Amino acid sequence: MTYGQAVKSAIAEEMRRDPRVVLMGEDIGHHGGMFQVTKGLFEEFGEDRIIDTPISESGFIGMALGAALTGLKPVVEIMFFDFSLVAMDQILNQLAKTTYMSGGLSVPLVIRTQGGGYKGAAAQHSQMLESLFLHVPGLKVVAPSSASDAAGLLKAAIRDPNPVLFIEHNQLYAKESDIDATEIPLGKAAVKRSGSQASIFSYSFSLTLCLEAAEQLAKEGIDVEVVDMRTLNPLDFGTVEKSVKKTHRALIVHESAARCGFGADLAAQIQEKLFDELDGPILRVTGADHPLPFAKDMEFASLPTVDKIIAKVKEVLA
Amino acid sequence: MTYGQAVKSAIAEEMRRDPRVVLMGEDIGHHGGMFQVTKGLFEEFGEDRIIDTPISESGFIGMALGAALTGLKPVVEIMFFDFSLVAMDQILNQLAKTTYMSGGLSVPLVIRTQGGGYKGAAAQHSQMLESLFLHVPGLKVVAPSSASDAAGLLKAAIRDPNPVLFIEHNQLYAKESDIDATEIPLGKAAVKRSGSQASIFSYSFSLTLCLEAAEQLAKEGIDVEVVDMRTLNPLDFGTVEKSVKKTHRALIVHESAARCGFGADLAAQIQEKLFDELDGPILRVTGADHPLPFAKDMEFASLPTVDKIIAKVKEVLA
Amino acid sequence: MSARRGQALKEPSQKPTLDYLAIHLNMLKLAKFEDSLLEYSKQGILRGSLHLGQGQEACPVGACLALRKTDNLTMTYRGHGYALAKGCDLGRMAAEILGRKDGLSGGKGGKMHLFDIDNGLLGANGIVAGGIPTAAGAALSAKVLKENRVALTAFGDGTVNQGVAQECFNMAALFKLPLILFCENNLYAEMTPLSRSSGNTDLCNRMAAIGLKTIRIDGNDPLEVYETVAQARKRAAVGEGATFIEAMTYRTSGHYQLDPGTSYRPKEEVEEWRSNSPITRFAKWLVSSKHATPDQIKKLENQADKEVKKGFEFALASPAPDVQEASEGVFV
Amino acid sequence: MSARRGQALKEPSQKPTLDYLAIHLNMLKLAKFEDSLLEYSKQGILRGSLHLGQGQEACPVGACLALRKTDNLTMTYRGHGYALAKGCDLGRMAAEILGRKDGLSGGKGGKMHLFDIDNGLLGANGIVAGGIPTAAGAALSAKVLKENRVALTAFGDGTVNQGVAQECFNMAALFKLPLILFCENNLYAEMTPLSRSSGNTDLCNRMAAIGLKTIRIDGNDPLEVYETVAQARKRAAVGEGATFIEAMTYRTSGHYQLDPGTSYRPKEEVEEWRSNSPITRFAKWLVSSKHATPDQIKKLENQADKEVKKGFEFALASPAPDVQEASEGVFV
Ligand SMILES: Cc1ncc(C[n+]2csc(CCOP(=O)(O)OP(=O)(O)O)c2C)c(N)n1
Ligand SMILES: Cc1ncc(C[n+]2csc(CCOP(=O)(O)OP(=O)(O)O)c2C)c(N)n1
Ligand SMILES: [Mg+2]
Ligand SMILES: [Mg+2]
Repeated sequence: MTYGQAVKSAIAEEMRRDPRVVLMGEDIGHHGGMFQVTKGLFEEFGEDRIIDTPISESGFIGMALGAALTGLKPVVEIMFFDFSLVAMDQILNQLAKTTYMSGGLSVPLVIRTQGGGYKGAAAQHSQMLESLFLHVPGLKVVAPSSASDAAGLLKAAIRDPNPVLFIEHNQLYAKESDIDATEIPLGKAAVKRSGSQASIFSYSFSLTLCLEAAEQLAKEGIDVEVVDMRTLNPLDFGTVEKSVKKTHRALIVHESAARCGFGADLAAQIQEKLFDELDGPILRVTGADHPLPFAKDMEFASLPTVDKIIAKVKEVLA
Repeated sequence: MTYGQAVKSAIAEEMRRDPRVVLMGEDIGHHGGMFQVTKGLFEEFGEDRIIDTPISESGFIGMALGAALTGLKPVVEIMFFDFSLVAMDQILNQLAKTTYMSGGLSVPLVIRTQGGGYKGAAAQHSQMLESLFLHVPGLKVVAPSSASDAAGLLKAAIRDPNPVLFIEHNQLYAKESDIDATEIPLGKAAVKRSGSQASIFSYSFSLTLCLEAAEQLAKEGIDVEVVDMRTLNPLDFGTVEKSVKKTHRALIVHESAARCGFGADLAAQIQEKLFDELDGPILRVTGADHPLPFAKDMEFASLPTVDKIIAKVKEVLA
Repeated sequence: MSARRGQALKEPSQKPTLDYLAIHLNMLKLAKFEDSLLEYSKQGILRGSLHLGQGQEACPVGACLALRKTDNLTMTYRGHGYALAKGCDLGRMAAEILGRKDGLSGGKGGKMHLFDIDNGLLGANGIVAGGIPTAAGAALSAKVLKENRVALTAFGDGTVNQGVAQECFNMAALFKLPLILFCENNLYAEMTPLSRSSGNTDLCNRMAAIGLKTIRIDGNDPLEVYETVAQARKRAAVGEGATFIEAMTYRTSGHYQLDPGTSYRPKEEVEEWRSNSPITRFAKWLVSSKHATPDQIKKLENQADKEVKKGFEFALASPAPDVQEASEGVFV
Repeated sequence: MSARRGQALKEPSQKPTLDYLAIHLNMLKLAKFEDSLLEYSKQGILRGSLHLGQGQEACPVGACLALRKTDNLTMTYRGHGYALAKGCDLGRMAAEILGRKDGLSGGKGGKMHLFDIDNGLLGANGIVAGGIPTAAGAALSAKVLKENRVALTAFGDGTVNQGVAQECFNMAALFKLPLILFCENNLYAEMTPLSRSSGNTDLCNRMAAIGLKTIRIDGNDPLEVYETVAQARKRAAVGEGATFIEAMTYRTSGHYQLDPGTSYRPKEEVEEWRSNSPITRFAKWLVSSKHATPDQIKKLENQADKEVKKGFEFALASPAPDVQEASEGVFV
């Protein structure tokens, strides 16, 4: 099953299981979604539960909050991660804060979106913006790298009584893997490759690049561990700690920009809590600190690649 | 002169100097601003240059971009930093990216705002959100801690051919200091107190707490250096490096949340580039990773205080 | 702007079995509640800025009277009246506003964030228009779940210019949501008069073109407010969709506690509205129409006083929240 | 929706000295330019998604003809036509879209971000409604600086429901901005018909209530588009404010290159509009009204072909940008 199909099957299963689950978004119903992820659901669940909206992200995401407070479990789609910026007040000032400000109301909703570059979509259709949603507290943030994680984590996200931002990656939609029907709890990282010389922490599409890099490094006799963070908030620092205590060297890889990014955050936490375990600085391979250029070579120069990861691992080991 | 007056005098001087400088914002003209920072300017410059707007931040910030591309130098006010979230697409997808995407157009505009807690304004009227604007590239970001820095940096910001986010702090408006008429270049940190045992990096209101903490620590015989970052992008890493090479111990203090915040970013950079200079982990005192609570004790428990800084310095030195 | 200010009140057209004295009592309680807030603010016991609804008491009291307990509501920083009128416990509200442990949100929310789900209250809001989508979403869930429930969101005249408000107005029309868009047009947004915020100052006209049913009413008459909201509720409940109500009113105080509210408004305007404030006018009408004696009015005032005092006593007796709770409760 | 589709074109009411053949040539160039883009996309030479304006050529060509070089313009991802018609060099545009060094932005912007300040072009945009404020701001600066300059922003029917669009519409009315709000109503936003996006499908009616002058026109008639925009420009330039133009049109292709555009639109509807596409219709009219011979039309087609080919030759000859330039140019 592909990653895209895995997302759909998780949604469908949850919708069958729980009549309170509804979908909202642009062209997700009649059309089945710009990436066909929700294709066929409209036919199965009808227009009461699959709500095509106008191009009013701020409005309909805020509506999802109101619906979540009054009996529904909305799964809302933002077509491109970049478009989340038109709805930041509703996401960060409203739905991320409601539980806390209200003294404990449950806000069971999921925002699904997809991001990522490598496709010639330039500066406004390629961004991975997860770090913005990690900085302002109040959302769980999930970014799966495989079909099976996508399915398992999305189920958990829909069942969670809290607002979850669920980040899919454009380059992963066609990726195949076996999936089983079980829910994967939020907040648990997964060691996707065990290794001894250095730890790579990553997630989403970048994680797959790390695995490829690890393969190639293995051929050179370099043995690295690859940890898929999967859930970015809450952070599974326990798994990070275990890995660092084993390898004493760390690399963090993500597609989003470096400054105030997830990698900066994790590096800061690792050195803070595990300073004496480190044999060298924690390094990063990240997206560049400039808008994403359109032309292909420039674009790839601005994003993580297998080659860059390999080179950086060698630096980490130097 | 107070910090608030310093901001006004810098605006007034630049408006006199350059007829292309205009102001836009809510109740900034006829009323003189919610914090009276622009009081009197309407009388001097008239309604052509001081434009009171409807409550349409996204719209008028975007208009400032268009105006900046066509001959004006708008200085736009967002009344509370929290409200910037309603305008994120215009700020981060549009004006931060225009220079790059266009292959070099100049976007001479300043967004002025004010943030900060310690005043019982709770979760939606207290946030310091600078890290969001550091993560998505394309803005210069300035956060002065004194009247004289405010005046000097604001002049530089208005003269800069790039978009600048200028962050004032509510708790600083009444703070007095002498100011001189000179511009302070963007991108330069300032050592506000020289010391030898540890370096504290901070900015905005938190910086003043650090200076107070340093005073008190001095009485206990602990000698710390306090560096005011002032401009958060571009980052003056040179000054950071010099200080760390001197003290070998670092603390970062800011009011915004820890995760993916400025401190995480700076800590990651310091350990990356100066690993061998460090005698211990870089620690942080930051705002808490939850929405700001309203009740006073809870609020202060969620924000940097002099006591917390003193305690953390001792940890850094331990 | 044809606010029917100053007009004599009339007996409501369809005589519902309304308890006029209770209406007056509710307005009095609200006014006295806010008087107390102002006093505590002056004394430094209440922290932060305070946005009073003085002069606008008929809106929340009339509107909430037409709603059921299960109906949902969102409002703004100027929304104490809605919370009270919707049935919120006065003491717990006061406790929240004073940052106490027994507050509605245990002191975490504060006065701009009053929640009380048991009474359908989905939050006051610090962001202009921030709560409109929440109410629209509650209306959506009522529709999807086929529950006999509507939602009302109260907001100001300046708020219609915030993008998200317009997005929701359109979706309210498009989806025929069981929603009441209750605009308290007090003629100013902070210090900005309507003529400097809206290209068309006829807000009903502007909203009708989105596809909403609209009606402009005297927002200082609790009976007219009640009747209008009751009608709108009926429409909403039977699937006829959303109504935009433009309630003409005026805040007799400033935008917030430090604003005298005089520098940007003509003195005569303020005076005129003040002399026609909902409470004054309704009291006069109660007496002149023989619904109450002056003595009864006096008694209501005393009763309001007493209830408000009792509420604040409760609040002041409540301890500060445990500091360690600050870091809890981001997630349930 | 009274699109005057299918109607026979009439001689323009006030005969301006228009070069009809040039208008046709411009539409042809645009169509052929987009044909080439589609071809390069199919061949994998052009990366990313591609939003064509096929069937809507009369809008950009007619509108830009009424503008001056110094007038400002913003448009959308579907905005190749505006760039070309506003005077952008075809070769440099093609180079940008193919990601080459000689592109308008040196290959950094790409097809959704066409800028050409020398021709007043302040950007295409990837965000729905994202460029509307930019144009409004250019109009504001013209007003403040008292320059004889207007701004036009082109956008689609679905875009009016994005909050920031409404914010700007209101400010355009309120500030009487020299702005032309040019809505290409092609009846669909992606796959969503107007009836599922706007509570009131009469967009002119909706926008008039904001305080804008509005007019609905046949957006497939370049002459009517020209005349309307020319009128709006005149109003704007003399301080009479903004005009909302609803140009009824239709994209005969899909939303983007991978969308056949058929699953969500009735076949007859597509067919009908296709047979009345601006180019077909205008060519017929040119001949029937004796403004051109069939032979002249043929020649124009050849000329368009040649110019477009030349442009793409230039673009394809241009090298890829230097990779190290990627990290430069965030600031000037
Ligand atoms: C997004 C946003 N922008 C600005 C503000 C500051 N602000 C608070 S109240 C207000 C005026 C609102 O006016 P109106 O809608 O008429 O309501 P009223 O206060 O008159 O009841 C403004 C601008 C805010 N809270 N949120
Ligand atoms: C904020 C935002 N939301 C969603 C999208 C995705 N999107 C791209 S085009 C489009 C439809 C726009 O429709 P319309 O305004 O009618 O213009 P048309 O494409 O028909 O020319 C949508 C929803 C986007 N680019 N930006
Ligand atoms: Mg008002
Ligand atoms: Mg359209």
